[in-house]
Amino acid sequence: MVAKLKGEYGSGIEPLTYLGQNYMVVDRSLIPELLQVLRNEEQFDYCVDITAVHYPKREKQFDVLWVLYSFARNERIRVKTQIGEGETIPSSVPIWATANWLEREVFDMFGIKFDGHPDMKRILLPDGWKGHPLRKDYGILQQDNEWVQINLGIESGQ
Amino acid sequence: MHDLILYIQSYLDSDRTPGGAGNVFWATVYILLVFGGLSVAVIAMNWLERKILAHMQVRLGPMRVGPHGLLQPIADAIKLLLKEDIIPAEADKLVFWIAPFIVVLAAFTVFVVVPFGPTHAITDMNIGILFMLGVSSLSVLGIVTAGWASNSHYPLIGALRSSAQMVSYEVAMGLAVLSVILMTSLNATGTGTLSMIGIVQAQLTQGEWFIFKFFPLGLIGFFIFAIAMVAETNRAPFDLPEAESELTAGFHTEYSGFRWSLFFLAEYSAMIAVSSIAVTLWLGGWLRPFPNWLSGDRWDLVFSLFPGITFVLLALMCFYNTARMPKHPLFKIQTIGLAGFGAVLGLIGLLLFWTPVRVRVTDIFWFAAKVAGFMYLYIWYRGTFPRYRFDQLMKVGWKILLPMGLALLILTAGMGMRTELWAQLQGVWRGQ
Amino acid sequence: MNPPVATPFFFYLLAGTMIIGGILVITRKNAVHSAMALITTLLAQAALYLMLYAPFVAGVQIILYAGGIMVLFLFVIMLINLERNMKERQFNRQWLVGIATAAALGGLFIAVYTATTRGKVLFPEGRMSYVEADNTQKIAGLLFDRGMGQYMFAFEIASLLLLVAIIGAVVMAKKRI
Amino acid sequence: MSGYRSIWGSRAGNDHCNDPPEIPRLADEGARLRDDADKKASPGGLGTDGIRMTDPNTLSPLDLETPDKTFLDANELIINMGPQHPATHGVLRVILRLDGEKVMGLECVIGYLHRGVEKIAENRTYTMFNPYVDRMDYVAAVSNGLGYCEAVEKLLNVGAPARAQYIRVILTELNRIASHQLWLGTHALDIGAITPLFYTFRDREEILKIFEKYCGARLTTHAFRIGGLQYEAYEGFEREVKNFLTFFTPKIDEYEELLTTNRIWLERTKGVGTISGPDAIALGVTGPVLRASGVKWDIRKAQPYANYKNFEFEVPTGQNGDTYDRYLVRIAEMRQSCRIIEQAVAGVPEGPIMAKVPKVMKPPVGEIYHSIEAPKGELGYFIVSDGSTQPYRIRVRPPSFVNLQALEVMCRGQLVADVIAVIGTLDIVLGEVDR
Repeated sequence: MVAKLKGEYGSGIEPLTYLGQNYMVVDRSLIPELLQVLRNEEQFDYCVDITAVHYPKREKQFDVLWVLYSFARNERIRVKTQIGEGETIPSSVPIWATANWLEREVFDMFGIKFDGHPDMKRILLPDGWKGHPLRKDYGILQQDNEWVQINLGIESGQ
Repeated sequence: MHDLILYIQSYLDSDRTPGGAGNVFWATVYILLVFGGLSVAVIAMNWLERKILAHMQVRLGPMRVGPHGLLQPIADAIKLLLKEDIIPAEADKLVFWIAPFIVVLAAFTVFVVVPFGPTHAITDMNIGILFMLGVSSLSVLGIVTAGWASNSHYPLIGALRSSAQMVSYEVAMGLAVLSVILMTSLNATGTGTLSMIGIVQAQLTQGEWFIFKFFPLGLIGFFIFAIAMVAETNRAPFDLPEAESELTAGFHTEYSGFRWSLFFLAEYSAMIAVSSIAVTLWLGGWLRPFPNWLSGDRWDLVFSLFPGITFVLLALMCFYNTARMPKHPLFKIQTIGLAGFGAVLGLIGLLLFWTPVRVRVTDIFWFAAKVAGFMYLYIWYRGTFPRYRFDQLMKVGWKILLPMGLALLILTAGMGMRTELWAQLQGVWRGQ
Repeated sequence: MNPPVATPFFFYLLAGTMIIGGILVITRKNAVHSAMALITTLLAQAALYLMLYAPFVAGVQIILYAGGIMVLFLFVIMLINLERNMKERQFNRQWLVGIATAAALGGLFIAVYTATTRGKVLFPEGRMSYVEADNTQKIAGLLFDRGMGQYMFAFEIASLLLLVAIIGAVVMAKKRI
Repeated sequence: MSGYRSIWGSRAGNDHCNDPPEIPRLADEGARLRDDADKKASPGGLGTDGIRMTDPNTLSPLDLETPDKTFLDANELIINMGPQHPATHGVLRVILRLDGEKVMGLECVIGYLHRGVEKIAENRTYTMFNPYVDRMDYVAAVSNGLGYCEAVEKLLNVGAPARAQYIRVILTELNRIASHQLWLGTHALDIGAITPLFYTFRDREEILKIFEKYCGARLTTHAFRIGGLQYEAYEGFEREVKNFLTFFTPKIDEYEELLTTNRIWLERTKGVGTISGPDAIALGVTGPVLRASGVKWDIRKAQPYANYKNFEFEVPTGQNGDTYDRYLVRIAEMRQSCRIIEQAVAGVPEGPIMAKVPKVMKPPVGEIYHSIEAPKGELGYFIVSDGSTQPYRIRVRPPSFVNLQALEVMCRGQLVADVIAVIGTLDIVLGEVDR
């Protein structure tokens, strides 16, 4: 499968294996098409998880990951791409309905916007919150004190 | 003094109810007795429900306040009275204030006609059963207005549910009641009665409780009523108006303290009221069980000993549990309390063996025992059944109970007139 | 032995309750308050029936009007738009006509009473000696008895009318059956 | 029902759901899901097991007919359920859009219990983070711990010794039973049956006693360590587990007696909250909810972890994907867990309980995704290591969070009472949803 995809998309895809787990690093531009192909042709019909990792020192700061599973092949695969600060990425809600909340959580935690998502807003943090906590530059004790003061009426949440 | 005793005696041996005799003083005494007894019954019911339900659910229930939690209902009552009485700011204050009183008034007023014995009723109305059904149906007004006046989502949904539910089940209930009224007319004169005392006396003269009449028609009628009455009192599995998992507490979500306790009081007295209707209509009211099989003076005597025996047994149970109490100084007061309670019960039991008391109390005892059976059923339902969904509840009411009730009414009428119908049929056949 | 309950005191009390209740029904802006007043009126009316030694009619009045119909009234009132009613003008200009009609009707009643009692007293003296105990049976007799039942047909026609109304309501509420 | 809004709209002025929130529409999704379902008429299966698909045309909850508009349903009622509500199992807030009592749409508002577990992980060493995972799905803390420990072990490339594996399986399966018991009790309570709650809690107590005796804690156990176990099984552990099995197996029948054939229970659960297999897969639903929809997929079988491949057990599935099937599947899973425990207790080998792991763990640079079959579904840990003592990023794939997403699809067109039943049947733990 990987070879076929590699043949099709060329240098945009870099298939890798670590500790027996397959994943591929994919160019940002190939993402929408590749996910569609994986879903429809390679039977990866179950989107396990969508998440992101923040590397503040890199030029393209974020890794966005899709963990996919195929019931038919009993196989997992991870698709990984890199995007920069402020860049958006096409939403996969039309491909997997489950992506809805998962993408919202990525947005909430990292501030990565997904184009075409039906309801791109925060999910775990309150709507008016400032900052995206899972970024590396967001301190562990940091809070949106302004929000806390306005909404909870206390000086600080600490 | 002697005159006074004679005066009292004349009422104790009277063959009429105080209302029937038109004696305002004795009617007042009876009203106080009935309502006092009712309040005690509700308190006892509160404790019993918690205890019985607890034992069904492998727990102990109230154990702290008094021996075996006997004083728990009193503690609760005090707590409720002392609690802050909150009226929501956006509520319709007048209606919010009135609603619980409507419910309590309706629930208590029905007891005017409940016959605890041939003369032990406040009054015997000519339209007794109609009065009971009518007045108990007024309590839904209180529930609806309570839900509306709270001006909140959950109470309103609860109120809408309860009004739809009670109106629906009243129909089936009424049909079941009608079949009994048809049965009362099976006598020489051919006229039935709506009077509660009259209905029991009809069962006495016909020598048969109406639950066994025209088997299985009486039984079916009883079952329709038994289902409808649970729905009518908003109890599990029909407790949708106050379904705590959906509507937090339904129509009384916004009520607290004293007003809430009024709803509580009304619910339990309504349960007792509808149970007394069922007992009166189908289970022979105050009549003792097995009147035909175990008949005769000797058996009458044996059965009249039951009240005393029951109380003595309860007292013995108390003493047994007193003996099982932990022998620790901390439990001293509790042990003494339980023993004292047992002693009181035992004394009451002994008093009930005394002939003048025994004769006058037997009726009340059997009536109360039958009602208590229903109360146990209520608790049992609650411990066993999940809750119906609203559309299913309506389906049961309109699509199952109502057609059954109609068929039952027609069949009962047919059975009652079977000789006439048969004669007419024969006439038609011969005429041809 | 049996002291009469139907004393003038009770009559005036109930009649007063009814009139006050009736006035409240049409003057309250809040429809739920109106409904509560109407319930009071209906209950007072049931009590008046009791005073007339017609307990069956009184019972039916409670069970049907106060217990059944008013519950449905309240049910509907809760669903309609109360806010608009509160803002709307409550009376239109026909109130003059209404008062005139009411006055004329009242005058007619008084005229008939005084004419029939020849100006002596408004109320008949003494009371009728109906037996309370068989009131229900009497009504049943009037309706269904083979010999003296006169109102069977009218009764059945009324029930047919209700049936038609029920079917009409179902058809109107539910387009597809 | 018109007029609801008018009453609420102005008179309930300070109610916080005064402004109708925007409720996301799944309509276009629905059309797509149905297309998929049609396309996948005969989907591939897992070898011989296969996926038993339900007929998507009859069971998809997404193709609801729109009711005829009458003068009564001009307006809809927006009602707010939670975060303080007796039946939302914690601090879940659900905003319901009702037509009468019929649910036209709903939106979940979550995050009231958000504690930033993933952020905490980045500031703790691998060992220090271990107790935190117990606080996510606090009902199934042992399963959480198993998933985390195995993920880190994989990253370190060490394996727990055989004895540790067996004890882990025993404790995890006990925990699965405990979790299902808690679910059953609360679910039944939501539907109005109050008694099962006390029965299940009585029996869950026995499991908690074993946990307590083993590691000193009852709820958040922190039972496992990276590389194996810290504590040797206590004296009489195997005997007590066996005793528990003989005690517990008849109790399952007791639960079933109360509910399985109860008419009201059947009416309340059959055909309620139905979700078809394809819909469930598309929505990423896992665990008993997925299996009840006819998809025979259990990670313990599909991609065995720990030593589950040593044990014989079946994967129970349902057919209709309704609340009743989910109930049956979970009941059957309790029996299967008993089976696994029975085999495991019989075969616990002697030997060490801890593998050789360094005191200061520094996994090589790399990333790993490891998932286990938690009582609620697929619980996954995605760990990125940068070679230091602290994980660079830990992502937890929470089953409750993803399953909760299916709530809207399952509830649309049902009644308010069914929403309660469906929230119960999804078996969510808010600690895990919000993390």
